[in-house]
Amino acid sequence: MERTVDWLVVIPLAPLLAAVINFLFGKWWIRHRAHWIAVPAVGVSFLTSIVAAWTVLSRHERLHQPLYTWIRAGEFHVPVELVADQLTVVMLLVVTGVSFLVHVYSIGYMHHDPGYYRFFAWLPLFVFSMVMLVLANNFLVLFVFWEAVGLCSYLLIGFWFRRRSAAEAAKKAFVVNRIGDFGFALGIMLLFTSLRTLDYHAVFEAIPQLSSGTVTAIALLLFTGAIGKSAQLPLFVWLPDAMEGPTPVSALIHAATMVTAGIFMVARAHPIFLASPIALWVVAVIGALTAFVAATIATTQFDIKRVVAYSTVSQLGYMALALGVGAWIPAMFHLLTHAFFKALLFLGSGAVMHAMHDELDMRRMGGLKRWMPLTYWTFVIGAAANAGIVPLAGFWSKDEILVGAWVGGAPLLALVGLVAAFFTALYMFRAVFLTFHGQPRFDPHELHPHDPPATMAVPLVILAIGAAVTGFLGVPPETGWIHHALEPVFESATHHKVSLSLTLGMALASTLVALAGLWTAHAAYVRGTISPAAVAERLGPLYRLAANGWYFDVFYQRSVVRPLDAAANWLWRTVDVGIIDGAVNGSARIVALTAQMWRRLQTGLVANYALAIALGTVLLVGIYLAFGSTLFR
Amino acid sequence: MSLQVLIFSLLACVSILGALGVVIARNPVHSAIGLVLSFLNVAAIYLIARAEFLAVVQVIVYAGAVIVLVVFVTMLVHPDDLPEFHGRRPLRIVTGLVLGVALLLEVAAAVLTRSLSGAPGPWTDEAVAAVGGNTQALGQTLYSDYMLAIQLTALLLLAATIGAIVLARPEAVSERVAAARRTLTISLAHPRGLDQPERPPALPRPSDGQVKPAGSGRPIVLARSANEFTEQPAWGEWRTP
Amino acid sequence: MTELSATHFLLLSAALFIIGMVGVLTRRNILVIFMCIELMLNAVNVSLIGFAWELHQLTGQVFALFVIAIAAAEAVVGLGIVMALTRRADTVDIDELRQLRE
Amino acid sequence: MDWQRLLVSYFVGFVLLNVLLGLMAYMTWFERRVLARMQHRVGPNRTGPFGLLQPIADGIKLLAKEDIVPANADRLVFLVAPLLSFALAPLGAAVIPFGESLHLFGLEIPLLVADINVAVLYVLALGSIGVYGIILGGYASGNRYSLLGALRSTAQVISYELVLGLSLVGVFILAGSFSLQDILREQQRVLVIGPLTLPNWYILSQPLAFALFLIAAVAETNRAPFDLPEAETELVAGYFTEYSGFRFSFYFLAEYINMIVVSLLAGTLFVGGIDGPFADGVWWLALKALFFLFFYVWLRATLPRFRYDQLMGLAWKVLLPLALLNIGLTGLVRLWGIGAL
Repeated sequence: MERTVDWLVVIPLAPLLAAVINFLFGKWWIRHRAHWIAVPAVGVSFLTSIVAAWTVLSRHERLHQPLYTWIRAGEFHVPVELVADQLTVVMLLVVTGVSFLVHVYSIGYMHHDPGYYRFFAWLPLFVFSMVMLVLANNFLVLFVFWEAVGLCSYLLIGFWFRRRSAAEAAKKAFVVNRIGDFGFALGIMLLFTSLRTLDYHAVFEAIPQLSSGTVTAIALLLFTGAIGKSAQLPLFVWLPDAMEGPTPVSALIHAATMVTAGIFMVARAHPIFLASPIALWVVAVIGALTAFVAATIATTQFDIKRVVAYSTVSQLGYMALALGVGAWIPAMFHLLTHAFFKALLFLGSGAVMHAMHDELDMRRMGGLKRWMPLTYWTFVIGAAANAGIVPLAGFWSKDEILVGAWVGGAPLLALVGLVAAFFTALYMFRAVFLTFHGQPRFDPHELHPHDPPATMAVPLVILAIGAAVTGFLGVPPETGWIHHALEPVFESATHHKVSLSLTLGMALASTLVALAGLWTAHAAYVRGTISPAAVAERLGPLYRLAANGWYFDVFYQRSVVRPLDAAANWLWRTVDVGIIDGAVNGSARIVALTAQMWRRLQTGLVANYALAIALGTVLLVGIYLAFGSTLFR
Repeated sequence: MSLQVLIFSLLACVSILGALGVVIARNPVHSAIGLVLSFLNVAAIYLIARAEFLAVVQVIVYAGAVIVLVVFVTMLVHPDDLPEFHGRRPLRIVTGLVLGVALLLEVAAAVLTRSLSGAPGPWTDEAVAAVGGNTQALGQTLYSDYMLAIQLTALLLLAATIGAIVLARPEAVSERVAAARRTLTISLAHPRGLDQPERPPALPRPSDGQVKPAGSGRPIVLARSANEFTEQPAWGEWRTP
Repeated sequence: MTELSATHFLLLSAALFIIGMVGVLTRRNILVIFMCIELMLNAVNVSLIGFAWELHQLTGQVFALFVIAIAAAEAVVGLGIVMALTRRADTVDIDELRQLRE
Repeated sequence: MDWQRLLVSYFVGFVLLNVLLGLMAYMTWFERRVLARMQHRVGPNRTGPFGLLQPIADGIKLLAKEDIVPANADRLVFLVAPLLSFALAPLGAAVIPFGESLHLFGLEIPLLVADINVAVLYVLALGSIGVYGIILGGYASGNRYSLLGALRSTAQVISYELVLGLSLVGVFILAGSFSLQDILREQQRVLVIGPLTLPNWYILSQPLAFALFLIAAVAETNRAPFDLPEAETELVAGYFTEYSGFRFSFYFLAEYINMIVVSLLAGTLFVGGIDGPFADGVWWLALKALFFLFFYVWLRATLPRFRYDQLMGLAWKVLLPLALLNIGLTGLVRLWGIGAL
């Protein structure tokens, strides 16, 4: 069932207008009133999304709105059309809802920033791009806005561009994402050359005609894009560095929305992946490894935002694992719950930073519970949800992923996931205990931590409620509300029968694992029965491996950046300066030498030049009269 | 000889006399008067050739604006003693005259031995009268066949206006800014605008004003925000060096 | 020569043009040279108008109009340069302005 | 060549010139009387009834005075400059239509000297030539005050002439012609809008242009409050400081003739010229011109003088943009066919 409507465009248009207005008039005119434009615009977008979601989910029909034809060249035909189905509206709700809360939060957080208007121009621009990405109906439009969100991410990571580290982080995010996007673009081109269309529906219907090799290539190339954007294993290095951006940006872009674009894209293109078991297997393995590796790294970090960032990478790994084992709905379910609790964690750490005057190191915090009870409780809810403690959101979705992996024919990967879950609980509660418990490790006379103002507190509370209850959208497992809602999208996917005993067993196992992590963290950082230093000592190389992010950055630095640098240097010093400049300078020198001889003619007297012109005219006319005309003949 | 030729010859003679006055007069203002005289007579000749609009434009633009501007500048340049340097370069005068006479002879020979050959165009007197007169006919041609040329000319005039304003400006703002830069060091004191992620150790907070002498006696201006010294200047104050 | 024809216009044009040219060649005051250039431009207009009249064309008038517009632009910029020159070098004698040599 | 026509034109021109000169003389009387009444004085009332012979007495006095030429003046230019001003002033009246043609002695006598295609531009061209009288006079005096006054005046007149010309473009667009007769003919049409019956005077369709024209015309004729070139307090008397006797009177009278011509022009361009209720005719034009002349005097009695930079700023920063706006609006209206009303 499909219905054409004309109000769908409001969802992207409102934030776009806000962005344009703030960008054009922000600097001179709007300045510190910028949020009066951005926040209502995103609010309108959110309300429209609710209407769209209600329409789609209650009537089981797809909405679409043709806008215009972007490219029309021969058979290459790209219409820009907004389409909203069940998958889309779930994403829309997440994107606009979290965006709205983050916008409200930013009013307080960015209050004294000189680039206030700039922030409120780029944030709505991001919302626009993300919404368009979600609403796209073909791969090219998807790709364009895929790049657009990358651009917004770049702009916002480098928001404090005067700080060198921020500029570098922005550049890194941009370059690393380009690697993934390169593969993505190749995938789209391959898709077009083999099917002559990019429209979702047409592509999915035509997939069975393709050879399995082509489909695998397409699927793997598309997944390359997802690896870059969703920070999967080899290319996750940009996400922790992206924490240089303002915290609301981290919460919105680098936790809740943009990084999940890769997951969304794979889910959107699930018919392609379903046609290629190899690709699915690659997705699952990469996802599981990412979940595990990032979780171990997070355990060793002391920067509170980096802990949360690695946690994001880890959770994205879970989602990829779910996609790979064919548990599409659990993947989207986890995306939904993750958006809530991870945005909450980021905003919570933002509140801590705000209170601690931009302090990020957990070793210089401690005991904050006393001064910031609201932040503490919301943060604990987020942490518990992330760690998968019953009955918070994370528990239900993560559990479903593990069950899906078990029955999807990858029990080993499910076990890896369980181990990662232990680390998840460990690092999350490590962060909570280091930050909020124990004695303050800063000077309370100099710093006076306090709970944030209302504009920041209200989003925290709303997100905390969301993190606590969204899990029940998926209760009872396999037949919850979310499953019914998303069923029509994934009807082509195979369904596994899940026995009740397995569900219960897995739930019990993961709860025990999470509690073990919690207990370990408590023992190490509250009671002190385990000395973290001693453990680190004992583990030695393993600890250093994790603490240095598994040496991915070092590896890239040595194997990619330095050789490229050296090559560029060689090109500059030898080829450019030596050969090209040499040739240019040489010819210039020859000209200069000859010019030295000619310059005697250059008297600098305008009169002489005029005389020369006149003389030339007389001569030319004379020559013409004498030889060119019939005057003397 | 018809009356038309008589009038034409009269006007042409005065016009040439005016032109000679331009070259011969020692005083630039007298030159300008000669030029105006020449131009007015040429305008009258345009009337004979049925180019009424151009005649009026000739008077308004050439005589009324360009030459007035020249006279204006002449007076602005040296209001008291207008320089009179005619010649003192006999060789140049002789060369110029010889070249002039040569060219005149050549052109006269060419013009007098030739007659005009070319297909007459559509704009006979009747055709011009039919569309309402010379101005209307010219307008129709200008805004149909020469639309692009008109727009380019408009652009050229705009560029010339801007160029003249820039040339005639007494003092550039950039020079003032450069002068300030030579004596002041501008530093950013905003914590988020700094290179290090940590907050800088207790920056001097001048309570009594913005300027505080630094070690070498060079004053340091502390910016209160990162944008304070990077803000675009107001319109009209900016000029690239 | 009894009837008015384009030849008359051309002769007048040639005379004016050559007077202007001689002026440019012999005078030293940059302002007078400037006026002589205007005279030469005007001479060109005379011939254009003459052709237009003889051939019943408007193209000549159109071109004359453009010449006038360009002359106005040239005057504005040229006089701006003269102002800047006098402010900088304090002279309007072209024999003293020899920067073109460098 | 139609000799008869030429003669008739010459005759009309002769009559017109003499009427203008007489009017100009009595304009001085009119101004002094009105000014005096406004300042609670009596004004000239001794020479003849109501002082009506005062202008004649003044004229005799000025003609009889010594004609002084300063020692370091540029003699020839000094002598010619006021003549230039004076000679050019009445020429503008040549294109103003004073009514339909008259039939006398079997001859058709048109009530205007010359009907030329570019009449309004011709008047503007005269104005731009008129500048030379001022600038050359100021320069030739060999006096710093005169030169400064001349420079100021030139800059002012050029600037305001631009505004004057541009303010008229709206009228040209509506009338589709530069010819004053065409413009007049257009205005003699009757405009019927619903129950209203209005004359098609351009003051109704071009009010902004009319205001701009009025302001620019006052500045163009160097009258108060734009009489900077002759500001006694700053420049002694501006460009005619060194002039005396009848040469001074030439400048003086040229100003008054210019006022009359501009008033006639305003009357023709904006308020329908000879068009009026009951019976069209030259009396209506005279009445309208008289009102504008009164307006001139009224302004002089009321407003203080502008400062120089304010004067130039007004022209370039206020009036010129307004004139351009008016052109754009008129063009759009015409383009959309509303001008066909």
